[in-house]
Amino acid sequence: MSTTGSVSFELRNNLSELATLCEKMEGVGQTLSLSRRCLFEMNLALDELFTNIISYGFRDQSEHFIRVHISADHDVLTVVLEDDGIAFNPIDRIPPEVPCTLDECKVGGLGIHLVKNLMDEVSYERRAGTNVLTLKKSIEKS
Amino acid sequence: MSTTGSVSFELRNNLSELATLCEKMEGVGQTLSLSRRCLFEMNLALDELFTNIISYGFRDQSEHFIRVHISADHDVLTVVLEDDGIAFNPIDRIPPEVPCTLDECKVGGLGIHLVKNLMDEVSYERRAGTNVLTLKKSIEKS
Amino acid sequence: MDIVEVKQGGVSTFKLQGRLDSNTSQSFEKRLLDAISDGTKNVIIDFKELDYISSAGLRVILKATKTLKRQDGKIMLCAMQDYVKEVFEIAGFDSFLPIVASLDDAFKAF
Amino acid sequence: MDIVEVKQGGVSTFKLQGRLDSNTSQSFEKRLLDAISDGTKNVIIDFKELDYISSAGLRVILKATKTLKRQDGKIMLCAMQDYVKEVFEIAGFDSFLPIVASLDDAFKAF
Ligand SMILES: Nc1ncnc2c1ncn2[C@@H]1O[C@H](COP(=O)(O)OP(=O)(O)O)[C@@H](O)[C@H]1O
Ligand SMILES: Nc1ncnc2c1ncn2[C@@H]1O[C@H](COP(=O)(O)OP(=O)(O)O)[C@@H](O)[C@H]1O
Repeated sequence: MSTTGSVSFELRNNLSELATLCEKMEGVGQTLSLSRRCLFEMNLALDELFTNIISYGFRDQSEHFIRVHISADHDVLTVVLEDDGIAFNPIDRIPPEVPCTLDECKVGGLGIHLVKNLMDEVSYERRAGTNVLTLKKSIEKS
Repeated sequence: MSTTGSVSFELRNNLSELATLCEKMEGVGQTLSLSRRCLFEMNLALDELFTNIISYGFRDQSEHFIRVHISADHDVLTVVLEDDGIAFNPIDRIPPEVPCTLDECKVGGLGIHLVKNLMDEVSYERRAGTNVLTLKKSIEKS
Repeated sequence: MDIVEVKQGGVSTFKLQGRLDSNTSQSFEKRLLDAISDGTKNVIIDFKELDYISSAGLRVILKATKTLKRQDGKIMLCAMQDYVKEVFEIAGFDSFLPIVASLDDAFKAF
Repeated sequence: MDIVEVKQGGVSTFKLQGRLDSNTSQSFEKRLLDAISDGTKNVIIDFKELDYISSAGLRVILKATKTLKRQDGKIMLCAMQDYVKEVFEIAGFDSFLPIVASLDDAFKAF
């Protein structure tokens, strides 16, 4: 007997909203009985993408909203992130060389690499001025 | 900016499932940022109805599933409870006399009274052998 | 649910912690009725750390109150969260059950 | 995030508690680099009570490791939750950063 459901909310483009994201994800995790590891991996992927959107997505100083839609069905968790920042497809990024030595290892450039590795599926679409990123991950129950 | 969402799950007709219900509701409360009072009132109403279905709804000894569907939209929380127990419309029950003196006060008969008072709206339908009870409550944000 | 029972100056205080629901009300009922049949006449129930009560919990308190009254005893309830108090009000129990703000106030009533 | 810093036998241990993310990584970076510029050469980072790390946290640890190496220092990481360790593995940091099971094991390495 699986729990199905979905939730949608918006976050302002401010790093303080990471706490809101984390709080809501904890609620989702509890409702869906997600394992700690699964919840952690979801949180991490969303954190990286959200932080990137805030850091690189906007050229003006105005307030923007990042829309988050999470749904659970048939043991698959799907997250859709929508932002009206500059067009950016993270899938196109060339991954950093892994593993590397300390000297080769550059500071930074790990966020998207983590996202791709933690999620089972990542797809991108630019739709009417909006970046639409869809993440899929199979749910391990705790 | 409100959070919208919905979740569906099933509970077995066993009192131990009250803990599952409570756990899932806590998750919902956290995701929707419900106030403690609002979450408490939702939990109490669902507890009373769920306990009644288990106690009075089934004449056989087999396992039954009680379906719970919760949705939040436009600051209204809607909960639909479905069970395949004997037809029972709680709205028809005559409420106990309140307030009463200690001597007049009968032990029992408070569950449905609490539900009606804690929810803004309660409606009942018998649909193809299933009791469908719909509860509505406006969400106070914490 | 945890129940801490303290006897002091002829008064038995039951401090409730956690959830008083259909899974836990029976053990509370037994503790209360045992104390009363052991001769306790004055009872305080301290709700300070009680997070949750359902009609199963109300039922136990009503039963104990009726039993105590038959033996000329007295019950005081104290330190309820506002939403727990609301449950007593909806049930109409506040019209015959004394509910006070603090444990101190409850003691003073005896 | 809370950071508890302990100096003992020429080794500075940083016990991390809570979340190491983009909101908290800067204060941790400052603490680490301050200790190194004060002459600390041997550093242990104890992850036992760390619940969360993001790439912002990895970045700080990489920077500190590079700085320490230039000064012939040494860093040891210990007691990670399995899912925190996974992050280091995906990043490939486990190929040049020593990650051991316990604080004891970390001390023994100096
Ligand atoms: N939403 C975005 N909009 C524009 N550019 C982005 C966005 N997200 C990431 N980038 C670019 O991709 C790069 C790699 O991102 P990431 O892998 O998260 O590592 P880091 O943020 O540490 O550089 C960033 O440095 C940035 O140039
Ligand atoms: N799901 C149900 N199916 C059949 N009868 C029910 C159901 N729920 C409640 N009832 C009947 O309604 C009565 C009142 O219920 P309630 O107000 O919860 O108080 P209590 O359970 O203490 O009697 C019950 O005693 C029972 O006879």
